[in-house]
Amino acid sequence: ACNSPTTNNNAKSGNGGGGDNVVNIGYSGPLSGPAAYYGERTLNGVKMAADEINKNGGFEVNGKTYQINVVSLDDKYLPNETAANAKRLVQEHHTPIIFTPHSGGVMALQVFNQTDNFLIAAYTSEPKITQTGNKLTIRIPPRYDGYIPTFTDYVMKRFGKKLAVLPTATQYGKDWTEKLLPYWEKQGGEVVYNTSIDFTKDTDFFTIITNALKEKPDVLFIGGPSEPTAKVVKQARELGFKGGFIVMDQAKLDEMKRVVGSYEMLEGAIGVMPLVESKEPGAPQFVENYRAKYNAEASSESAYNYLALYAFVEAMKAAGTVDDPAAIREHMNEGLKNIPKDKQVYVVPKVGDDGGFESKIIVAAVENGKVVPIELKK
Amino acid sequence: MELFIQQLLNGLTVGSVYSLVALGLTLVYGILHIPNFAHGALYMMGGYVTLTAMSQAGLPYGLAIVVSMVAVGLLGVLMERLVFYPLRDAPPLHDKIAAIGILLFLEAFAQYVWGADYQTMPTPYGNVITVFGLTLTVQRILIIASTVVIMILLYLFLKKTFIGASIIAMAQSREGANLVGINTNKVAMMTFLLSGGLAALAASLASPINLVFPGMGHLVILKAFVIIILGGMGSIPGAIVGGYILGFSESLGATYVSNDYKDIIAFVILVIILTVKPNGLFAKEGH
Amino acid sequence: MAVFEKRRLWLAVLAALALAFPLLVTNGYYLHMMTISFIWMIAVYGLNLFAGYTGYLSLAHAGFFAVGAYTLGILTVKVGLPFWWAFVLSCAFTSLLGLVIGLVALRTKEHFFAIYTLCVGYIIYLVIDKWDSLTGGVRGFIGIPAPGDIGPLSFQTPVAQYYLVLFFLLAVMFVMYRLVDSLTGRTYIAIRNSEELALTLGISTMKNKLASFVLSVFFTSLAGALYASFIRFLGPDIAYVTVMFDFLTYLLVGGIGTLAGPVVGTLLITFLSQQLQFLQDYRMLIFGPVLTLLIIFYPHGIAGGFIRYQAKRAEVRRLEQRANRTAAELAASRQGRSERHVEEG
Amino acid sequence: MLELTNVSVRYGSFTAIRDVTFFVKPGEIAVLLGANGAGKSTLFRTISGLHKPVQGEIRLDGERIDSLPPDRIVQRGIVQCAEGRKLFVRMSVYENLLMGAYVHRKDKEGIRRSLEHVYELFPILHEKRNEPAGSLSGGQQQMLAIGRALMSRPAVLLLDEPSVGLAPLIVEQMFATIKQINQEGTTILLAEQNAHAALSIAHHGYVFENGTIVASGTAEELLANDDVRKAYIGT
Amino acid sequence: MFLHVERLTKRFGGLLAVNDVTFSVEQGKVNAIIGPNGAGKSTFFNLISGLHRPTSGTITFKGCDITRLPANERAKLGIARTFQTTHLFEQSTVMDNVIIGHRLRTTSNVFDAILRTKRHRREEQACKEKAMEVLDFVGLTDVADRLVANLSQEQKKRVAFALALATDPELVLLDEPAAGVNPDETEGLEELIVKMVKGGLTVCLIEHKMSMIMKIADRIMVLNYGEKIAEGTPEEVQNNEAVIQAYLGGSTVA
Ligand SMILES: Nc1ncnc2c1ncn2[C@@H]1O[C@H](COP(=O)(O)OP(=O)(O)OP(=O)(O)O)[C@@H](O)[C@H]1O
Ligand SMILES: Nc1ncnc2c1ncn2[C@@H]1O[C@H](COP(=O)(O)OP(=O)(O)OP(=O)(O)O)[C@@H](O)[C@H]1O
Ligand SMILES: [Mg+2]
Ligand SMILES: [Mg+2]
Repeated sequence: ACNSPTTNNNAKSGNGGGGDNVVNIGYSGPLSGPAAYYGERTLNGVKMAADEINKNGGFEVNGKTYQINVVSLDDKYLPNETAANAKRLVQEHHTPIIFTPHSGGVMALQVFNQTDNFLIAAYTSEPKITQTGNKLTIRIPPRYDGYIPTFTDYVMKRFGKKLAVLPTATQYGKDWTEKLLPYWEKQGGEVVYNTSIDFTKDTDFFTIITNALKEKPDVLFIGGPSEPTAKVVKQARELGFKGGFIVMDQAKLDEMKRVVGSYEMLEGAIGVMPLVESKEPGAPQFVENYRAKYNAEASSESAYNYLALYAFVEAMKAAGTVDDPAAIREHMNEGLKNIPKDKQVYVVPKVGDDGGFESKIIVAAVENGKVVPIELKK
Repeated sequence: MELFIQQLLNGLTVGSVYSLVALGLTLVYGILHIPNFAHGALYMMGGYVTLTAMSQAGLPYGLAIVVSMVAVGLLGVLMERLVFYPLRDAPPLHDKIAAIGILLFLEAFAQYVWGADYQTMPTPYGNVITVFGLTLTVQRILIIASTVVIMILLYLFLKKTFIGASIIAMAQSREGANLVGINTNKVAMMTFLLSGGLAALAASLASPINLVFPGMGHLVILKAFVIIILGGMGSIPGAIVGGYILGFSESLGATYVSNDYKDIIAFVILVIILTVKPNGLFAKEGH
Repeated sequence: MAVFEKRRLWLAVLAALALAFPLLVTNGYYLHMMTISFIWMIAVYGLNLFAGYTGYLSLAHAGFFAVGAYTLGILTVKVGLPFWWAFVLSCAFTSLLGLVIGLVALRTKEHFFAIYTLCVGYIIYLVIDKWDSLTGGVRGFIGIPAPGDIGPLSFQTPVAQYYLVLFFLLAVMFVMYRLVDSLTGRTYIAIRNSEELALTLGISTMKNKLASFVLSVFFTSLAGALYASFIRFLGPDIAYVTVMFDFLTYLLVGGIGTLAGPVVGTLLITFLSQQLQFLQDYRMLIFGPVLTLLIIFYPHGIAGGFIRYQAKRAEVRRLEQRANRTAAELAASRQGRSERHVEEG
Repeated sequence: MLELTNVSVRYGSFTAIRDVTFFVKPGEIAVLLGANGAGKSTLFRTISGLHKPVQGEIRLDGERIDSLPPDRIVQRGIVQCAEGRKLFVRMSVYENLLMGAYVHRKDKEGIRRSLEHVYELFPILHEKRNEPAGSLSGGQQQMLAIGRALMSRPAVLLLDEPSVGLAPLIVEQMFATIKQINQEGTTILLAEQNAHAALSIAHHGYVFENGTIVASGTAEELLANDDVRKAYIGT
Repeated sequence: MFLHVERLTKRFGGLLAVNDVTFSVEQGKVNAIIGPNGAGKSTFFNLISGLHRPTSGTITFKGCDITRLPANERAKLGIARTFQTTHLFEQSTVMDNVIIGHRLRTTSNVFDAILRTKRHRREEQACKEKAMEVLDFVGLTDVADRLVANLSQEQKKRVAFALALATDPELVLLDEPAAGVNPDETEGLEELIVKMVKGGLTVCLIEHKMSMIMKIADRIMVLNYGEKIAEGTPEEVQNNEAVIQAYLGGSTVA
């Protein structure tokens, strides 16, 4: 494995960008098949940041101006395809950084990313990926355990102590559940029903919700992609559920509203602050730009990856290199700090000891048909 | 008891959707011996066309369904003409792979045209009805009722009309059908028309309770295959009964055994049935 | 005989090319693609033995592939067995599973068998997906070691792994070659062609089908174990029908029931699918139709088409000879109606 | 009535029928004799539109039919009772017969009459009318196939080796039936190996070898021809 | 007793395809079975060869009760058959077809095949020799490498014979071997059958071609509606009133 590809190489392999110097940024995610919607959203964030940077004349490292070229490859969510894609990105495009939005792919890459020398920008909340001691991995999404006390206290106070657990049947949903339940019980709550919903296999959620509701819960813990999660809310209401919802951070209240029709139905749901309602410095502009560019509502998947690319670019500046992943990794904290104010869709002060972004968390709940911010506990 | 009946109703709803999908699949299988793996894609297209007809052309739900059934039916016909007709003498494996090619294409096509996102299909029948502690929405009643109506119509069509009989005849000997003056090409096209129409109907009925997205066909297709095997390949009553068996086994299995393992239950039932009756429940004797 | 010699020559050239590949191509990406293709090929040979030669389409092979892979993972990581022990045991275990499933599944025929095995495959997938404590469930299985050293041989580098996989591929090809061209292979083909006839000829079809099935599962599990040690991360997806469809595609495009089919098909399709990457989100828009067209216009696959083309040429030559002879005969018989000879070359 | 001019048919590169010309007069029984593989079935399939000739014309009452699809040819009145029977094996005997009347499906009364007629010819079919066709014995299936062909009230009936696998008694009856059908006004083209029986009811005969006609004539002429006797009748 | 069936019955649903038939096959003879279509002749063969299980009755072969034995075991004991509709491995060459016919007399397995053991080589050789021998016997040596699908009807019949012979049988069941074969070639088949019997085989023959039956059959059993209605020498059967009524009709034998 040869490292230090020269800038000449970079320029040669770049197939976009008008400038003389090009940095290729790799991306491998599901762009076809059932998970494509997710892959596209993550990719859109990266691309949007790249386009903005290029439009502003690129960025300067050691006196040279660089343009960014995002090279994206489809991996159909399959780890072996991610590995093949990464090999290709590194060999043919000399990408110092590869974004990938699923833990399977990340783990397949971690087998060789230190020998092949590239940085994994992992959009996955799986804690293990940074616990294994891989030095060239950055975990982008925030840790969700920060949400748990606030969520718990809010719904417990407002609705009661009986919780039925119905999150998505993914690793993410399971991790969430594992973190939430001990805390819920410690606070004197009771878990009356616990299962998961597989949105890739279930046609109808009536069966599951009927079973959950027969235990008379006060609160449902739900989550997954926003739209099917919203369907769960709707069907729960149809079946007569009057209580509140803890909404796992993957689902967004605003997107759910679009499915169920109004915030009324979501009354008593607590989740992350929707990007469109967010008051963070970069958020409104981002939402607007995103809508203009993709004709769709921005989501946190896009926003975090957008933010991450800015952070990487700033880290390259700070490290004075565009092709030494280790140096870039070392300067991530500086990079995060240097993100222009108007690009801070979220505020991420630093990379934590576990190799993940430590975001400032904002929580919101639906009260009387309106989204209101909720004070974070602790 | 109330729970049991509620779950029966839930099973009936899902079972109806499964049956409709399986019917189209079993028709094509029974008549043209094509295991159409692209049937799930037809289902998906059905969802999108109805949605588009409602949102873009402003058609009412019912009319949009009809448009969708015709459009997807024609898509099925196109598939038959362009792909399966040239493959009519090839071994069955070829149909499978060709169908997978179509499936990949249609999913990519939907993603290209409508985007990869989840979309919601509104329905005028969203009202909730509660009787004796049982909850149903009008949409669910609609699903169950229209499935029953469609099944009866299909049965009458196949059993009581000459055109229907010609479909069955062709299922048994394509050349024989030719020799008695049946235009086998027309019958093949009609079969795909029906099959596509049924898929579109199923999708249009089911979408308001779920969502429309490029991968939605995956929700039903594997189960539909299980169903038609369960019922005996090509058997119409088999597809109907199989659909409901699967619907009930899911809802009752999730209630009384384990929600996480309910899919396994359904598949294990199938494996057991096939182990005991290697040709399915409604298999016909003969050699 | 000349044809045979020529084929040997070709095989030698190809083998030499495969051996020299890592020296000729230093691009790690190509090496990676080649290695993973070889792994697929081994699995596809397994499928080919049963679907192509014995005539039963098993759709559970992605499941067996996954069982092989996961068993290796579990035995190395959770049980802590030395790599090669685990390797052998995982193949043995999967084959045993194949034996049990085969005993029941082989009572069904044709499409029923296909869908029966589809369901078995799906059950395997669901079990892997749901049995968190053993398989890691949706989270996946991590920490699988690279193949352990054998004496002075170490398999830590990609090049070494390439040769390891190549070794197994060649071994599988050799076995297939020996098998197909033997009484046992002929027996399988006879079962494919007509089970009833085979039965009345005194062949125990069940025993033979079972042997073929288990061997085919063995090949596939071997591929699975190699996959696990090469990618070193496993997710339930490798048991899913999409992987099964990939296997089938490789086999059919290459040519089912041919010895070269798995190699040709796998190379062609992985190459094609990689080449279409530039289309990104929409590559299936092209790949799907290309696949369908290949099936329509090359129904016997690339290798099968080639064999048929040769056979047809031979047949045409024979027919021409026959026609000439018949003409001569007719002339002769008109002259004197001598005895009729029906002779063929 | 049925007229073939210079018809050639190929399977791939192999020419199964070469330059065949003949004519069947209305109301007559014409018989095609020929060894296995001579091309009789191929010719029949071509007339029925299941194969397209590469050359030549086929006319019915002066109108060209060689480019019509098989179902249209049946509508024109040429019906074949094919080799291998091609029955609908899982449909009952009755349903099979009904399907035979597919082209007259509007004419309920006509169907009833044809049905009666067929049952009269083959009483066993009436007995087994509710059995699936696939469970009949070989000979019964052959009768059903002929019955089904008759149901469409053909103008020209093509019979491809109807006596294959039939008991002598049935063969005898079969030929009597064919003669009777013919006398009721149906033109018949018959392919047979059983040359003696066939010629004894036929008006004209054609001898087929390797895809071409090598001899033809009236039934009497052919019966008297030594070569024909030797090859197709036995001593 | 060579092959003996005792009160054999086979029921398909409500239909008695074979009804209470007791019959013995004489060794070294041509035993013919005739009867109208649907009389149950093929079903009778299916029972003997093991493709169908009898509803009741017993079948003994060389003294052993084989009633419950699967088809492949019966083949090993020496019962071979041909099918009414010629049933061959169409897509293989004649040689490959016939080689498989001798497979039941070999024991080599997968491992022998892979390792090319001595046993495998010996048996492969034996199969080839056997194949050549039977092809020579039926007169097909010159088409050994042709695909079966490309053969003429009569040649296919001969391949079916060869296939049956390759199993080293003692009893050969032939189901309408001459159907669809012209008179000239039928004679050839007759000669072949006679040759088989001369070689020590026992033949059981179903045929509708009475000329052939009368010429070569030593004994005839007549079935009608599943029941045995007559049995005897050709002369006896030919003049049997019941047989004429049910089967032969008024025609002199053609
Ligand atoms: N589908 C086919 N493909 C290639 N060759 C064929 C096909 N069908 C028939 N043939 C060949 O065409 C020739 C004529 O066959 P055909 O079936 O017409 O003969 P036939 O006179 O009806 O014989 P038989 O008495 O056996 O029915 C034969 O040599 C046969 O092998
Ligand atoms: N698998 C089966 N299922 C149901 N009925 C059957 C089956 N096989 C045969 N039969 C019936 O059994 C009877 C005897 O059939 P079989 O085939 O033995 O007659 P056959 O004497 O061989 O007649 P042919 O000379 O016409 O071949 C027939 O009435 C037939 O319909
Ligand atoms: Mg013919
Ligand atoms: Mg018979």
